[in-house]
Amino acid sequence: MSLDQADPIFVGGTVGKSVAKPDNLEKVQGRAEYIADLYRPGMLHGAILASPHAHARINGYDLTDALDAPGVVAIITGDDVGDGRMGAFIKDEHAIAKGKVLYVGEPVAAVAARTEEEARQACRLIRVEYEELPAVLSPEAGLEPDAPILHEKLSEYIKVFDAGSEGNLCSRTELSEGDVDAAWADCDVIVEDEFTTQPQAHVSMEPCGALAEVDATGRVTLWSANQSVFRVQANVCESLGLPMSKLRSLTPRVGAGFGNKMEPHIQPITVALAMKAKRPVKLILSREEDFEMVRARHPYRVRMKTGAKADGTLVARDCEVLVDCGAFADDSPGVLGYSLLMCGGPYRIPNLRASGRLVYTNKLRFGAFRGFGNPQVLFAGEQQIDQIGDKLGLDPFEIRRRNMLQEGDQWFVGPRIGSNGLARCMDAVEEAAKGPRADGSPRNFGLSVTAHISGLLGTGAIVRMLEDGTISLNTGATDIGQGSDTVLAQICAEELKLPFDQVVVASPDTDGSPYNWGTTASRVTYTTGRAVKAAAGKVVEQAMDHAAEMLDCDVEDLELREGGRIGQRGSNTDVTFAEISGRAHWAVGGPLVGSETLVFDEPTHDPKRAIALGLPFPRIGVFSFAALGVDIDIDDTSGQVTVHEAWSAADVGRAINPRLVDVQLHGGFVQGLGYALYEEMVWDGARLANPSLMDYKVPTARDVPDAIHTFIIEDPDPTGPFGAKGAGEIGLNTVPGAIANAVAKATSARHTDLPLTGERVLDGMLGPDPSQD
Amino acid sequence: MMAKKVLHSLTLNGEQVDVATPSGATLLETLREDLRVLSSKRGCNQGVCGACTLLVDGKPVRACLTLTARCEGHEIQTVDGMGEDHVMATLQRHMVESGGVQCGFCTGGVLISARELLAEDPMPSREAVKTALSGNVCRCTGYRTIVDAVVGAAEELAQ
Amino acid sequence: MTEVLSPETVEDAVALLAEHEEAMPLSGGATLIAMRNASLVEPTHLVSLDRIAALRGITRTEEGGFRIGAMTRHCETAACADLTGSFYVLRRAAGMIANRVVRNMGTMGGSVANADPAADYLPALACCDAVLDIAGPEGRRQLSILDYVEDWYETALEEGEIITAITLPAPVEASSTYRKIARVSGDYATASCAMSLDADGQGLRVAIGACGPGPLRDRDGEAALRGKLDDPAAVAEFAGRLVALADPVDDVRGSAEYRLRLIPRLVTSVLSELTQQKEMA
Amino acid sequence: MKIEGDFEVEAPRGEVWEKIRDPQVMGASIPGCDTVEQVDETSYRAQVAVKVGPIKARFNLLVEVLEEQPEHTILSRTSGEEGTRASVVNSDNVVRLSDTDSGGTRVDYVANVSVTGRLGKFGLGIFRKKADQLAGQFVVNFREKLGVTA
Repeated sequence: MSLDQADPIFVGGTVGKSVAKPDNLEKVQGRAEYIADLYRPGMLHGAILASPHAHARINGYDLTDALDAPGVVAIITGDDVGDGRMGAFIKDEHAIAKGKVLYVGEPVAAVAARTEEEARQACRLIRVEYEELPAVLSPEAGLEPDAPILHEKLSEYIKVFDAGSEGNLCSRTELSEGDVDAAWADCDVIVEDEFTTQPQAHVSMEPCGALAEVDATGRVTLWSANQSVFRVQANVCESLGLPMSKLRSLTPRVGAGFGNKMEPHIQPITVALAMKAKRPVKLILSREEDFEMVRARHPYRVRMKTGAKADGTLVARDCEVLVDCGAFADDSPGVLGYSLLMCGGPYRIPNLRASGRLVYTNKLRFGAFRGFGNPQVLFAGEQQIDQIGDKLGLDPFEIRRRNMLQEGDQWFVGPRIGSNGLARCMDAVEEAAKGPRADGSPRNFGLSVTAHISGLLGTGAIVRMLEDGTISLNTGATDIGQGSDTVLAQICAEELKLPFDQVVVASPDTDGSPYNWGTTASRVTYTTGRAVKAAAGKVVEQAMDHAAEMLDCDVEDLELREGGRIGQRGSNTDVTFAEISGRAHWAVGGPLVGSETLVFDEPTHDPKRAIALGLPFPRIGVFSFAALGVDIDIDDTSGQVTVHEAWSAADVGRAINPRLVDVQLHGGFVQGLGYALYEEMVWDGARLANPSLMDYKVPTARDVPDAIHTFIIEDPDPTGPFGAKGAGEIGLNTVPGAIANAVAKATSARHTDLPLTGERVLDGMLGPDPSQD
Repeated sequence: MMAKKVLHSLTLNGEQVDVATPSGATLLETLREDLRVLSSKRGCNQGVCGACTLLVDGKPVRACLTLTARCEGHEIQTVDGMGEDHVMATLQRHMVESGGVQCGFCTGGVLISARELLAEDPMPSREAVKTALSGNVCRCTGYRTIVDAVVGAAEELAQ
Repeated sequence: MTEVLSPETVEDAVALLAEHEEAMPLSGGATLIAMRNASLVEPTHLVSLDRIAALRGITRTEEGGFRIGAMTRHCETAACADLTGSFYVLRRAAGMIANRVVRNMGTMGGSVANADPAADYLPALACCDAVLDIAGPEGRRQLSILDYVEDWYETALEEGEIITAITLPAPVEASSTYRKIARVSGDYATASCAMSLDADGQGLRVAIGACGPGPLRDRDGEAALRGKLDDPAAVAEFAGRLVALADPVDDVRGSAEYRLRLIPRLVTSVLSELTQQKEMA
Repeated sequence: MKIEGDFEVEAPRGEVWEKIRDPQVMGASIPGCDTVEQVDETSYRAQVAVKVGPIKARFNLLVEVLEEQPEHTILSRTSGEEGTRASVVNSDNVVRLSDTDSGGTRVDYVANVSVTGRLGKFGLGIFRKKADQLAGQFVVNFREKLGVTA
């Protein structure tokens, strides 16, 4: 039996069922089209010349030889783009280096030629005259009084919030509640440390790419690997000075994102090339370029101090972070602000102060990455909770239970918490992990808990009933493989009481889709799901009005029945969606379309309880919760840590599709495992020393334990669609903290630096001096 | 001047295919740029990620490390051309149903590696599945659902 | 652009390499094509060795050892049930190279010729006292694996020479194994240890990988250790001699200090593994 | 990447200084250097071939003396690229001379080297080893030019 004749997979399907994603079929058959798989008539291939310098002025270009090279049609440099600058929070970035280069690997010129090989060869013939400048390679160096300045015109840039930018300081945020300085006197136990975390690469399996084409009127169509067609549109238009109406942004299948494809990569360059070449141009990054010129997770320096009473009650925490921004602001101000909002963890800490600085350096931009600043502060915070517990003789569950946020509490600086399943998450982990291993040996157990938001910014949905009563759903949300199209179709189908397979999801298209900020911030299920549910509800209302007329009764007497029928209560008579839609299309009222737009608009900051300066997200979202327990082994010879067993529980409000939630928890755990144990981007001076999968290693199937147990906890959020909250990031946040706590238990050594390599753990076990072995 | 092309005669998914491809081209380049067979993906071009994995004479190899010139006289199979293969179809169905597919970029390579494993070892342990798939990097799933799919397909095929 | 040439004899291959200045021999391609894809090498000609029948197969030698053709794939070595006792280390190392797919492509000759200090075969072959069969413009010659690596990525292989086979001498009664410390499955070694323990429990052969330009082997130290394997101080002294021979790099896999620290730990731990195996048997 | 080291030669400081400031001597001492061309009083161009295993590179370098304190210290900068083959090298160098007790000269050197482009993607550790190896070879050659051994 071939797959095409297989049993229908999409039978029925409503909220709470693990419907298989429809896109799985074309993916297993090798027929899914990603950006690199698109070809257009007359299409050229692009390649990029990257900067060899960390910081240099560009004094000129000599393109003579490159233009003469075989197959070359067009070349663009900074001279081809205007003064436009793009950026989510601070508009500081040109489409391509203009006037200066700010990091090794930054695009300086791009070539369009008949083949990729010809384009790459031609790049080598471009001569750029540089005047080298001293480089800033760490945030500390960037804050020195005589530091070289990356952005001389920083004060003139457009900023969307009170960033406090100055010199190389990109932004700063300060939040506080209570009186931290006075509170230390009330503490019986105080722990204090400095923690560092490393840069991590996203390593989406699909490298970034784009394809642009200009039509006869000069309007651009742009396909690209992205997490938001709308952010692509905005960034390209801002950086190239195009009216937004002149650019249509689309997306093929996307080979994952994890934050890497949310803000721009090479879309503006590809558009500029296509405009100059007057031919379609496709530009696909190599893996090495994807490492060097897109973005990565921020390295953090976290100074944290936490105090508690003798009974374990937390009294105060002070958290100060210094964050490497890289060359451009990108999402960094948001990451800084968010990590500070989250640095207290899901605990009641009456006196809490968080401050941070984000500093420009001559490295690639750091930006959004699953967790968005939360894993870095959590690595510090969750270790300090354990340290306090250890000092007071309270086990990891107990110290957390005594302090966790309760129903009705507000989060740090003020946001409302809709529902809180943290206690149930901890119960699930504790119950499953209790006792020794199957062979009777004791566990090396570590625990970490977390909260994460889902929400933020604008979203919309359009639900259209087609003539035959089936449904077209259009949200503009990019499905990056995680299954948001499936989840949104489930929400839509549920609201309309239709089988899942009667809802089709339109591909995001800035021409035809309602605005969607993006597939990011664990937000699509919650935010877009709300819009979908409301829009579908409006279609039901319209259908009810038709049905009332068709059945000659009051709307109040009608009920929506399974399978697309509306009937009179207590009677068998009903009308089908097909009959209703036909009537609407051809006779009365017009086609049935329900639409809804919304923006998450509950304020983050409650001025009555907290002081907040430089808060980049004034309206943030609702809270999901999670707990992770790990039981680890440490190799005596090498110090390497492996996970023996893990228990990951997450409160996602309501699992619209439990299997997809489960895969998020597994995938997040394994990506977090790489982050906790060995993934690290290493710089040799200004050069990234390991921009390849040979040298930068991510976990393989053999590095992952079989025994990862997931627990989906459902504590419905009153505002979420069917109670749902986000699940995309929360499974990663807890991994470094839980493993660090387990390592501390197994070796009696606390580690303040990530990743927890065999080398570090062995040093912790034996002391740093090998001659003492 | 276009790069010099060389004519090769290949056997692709059971069919004879003549293709002109740049001399020294890898099979990945030839398949994608000259034949528009797109199921092998370029994830790293270094042989590490596994997204380009395909079968040559029934053995999984990296298309990005294989020269087209060396493939004459050998049987090449790609995932898009294997729908009629009962074992592959069963694996595909289990991948669809178990949630082993997320972004899908690694999926074709994963299926090729799994197909060869089941040819060698029809009832593999989970450990054996992980070993067979250790050269196919997946950044989305955490591997659990993929291993479930391969084990599930093997169990079904054994019945 | 690279032209691919496919000779059918060793002599033709050697002649083609001599004829074209920027020609390189191509065995499995697992490393060389990856380097070419990254523009690290840009040969005008690749002399493909895959049609040369004389480079294939694992055969017994008259002395009771083995001749492993240079084009033998890692998967074939890993699956060769005849490689037992003191040669099991080679099977084990072959099975740990990269991953199953790359093991279908890469060859022993190619790996040895590339002489990556962190690759798995060199320490395993050093532990087996292997000999390389080499063909070149000046004819054929043999070279001990212990004399092969001269410096970082520099070997005794002359311009235009290729490795045709790896010869293992008559086996000794011993058990052997290979242990590798690596960040993830399939990574190059941070440090590795190939060891073979004589059946009488008296003698030991040890080669350490990834801690210098080539494998570390101390035959004088092994002789001095003979008969003292149950004396921890003697083992520690022996391991100390290996540490003194080491010249490890600092890189993304680990610091030089870490590698130095791993050497004695690997020696002790692998020795105890082999000793336990012997006691169980 | 920082490369540092020191060596001693049995020659007086003045003589060592003269040789270090002589592009022809330096050119003949740098391993793989085949042509040296004086540009002006404080700078010269050199072509240097480097080989790491199968990887071969040929750099066109410009060496500029930025600051000097005769017979004591030179600060120089080496910059260059690999023809059309996409690598760029930069190095800031400091060389210091001092007297040894035995009447010879001690030379301390520190270079901060950066290589970007195609060769810049190559592993960190091997570069350092290769650089140390080249530095060792330089010392042997340089001693030879001074007419002293060991």
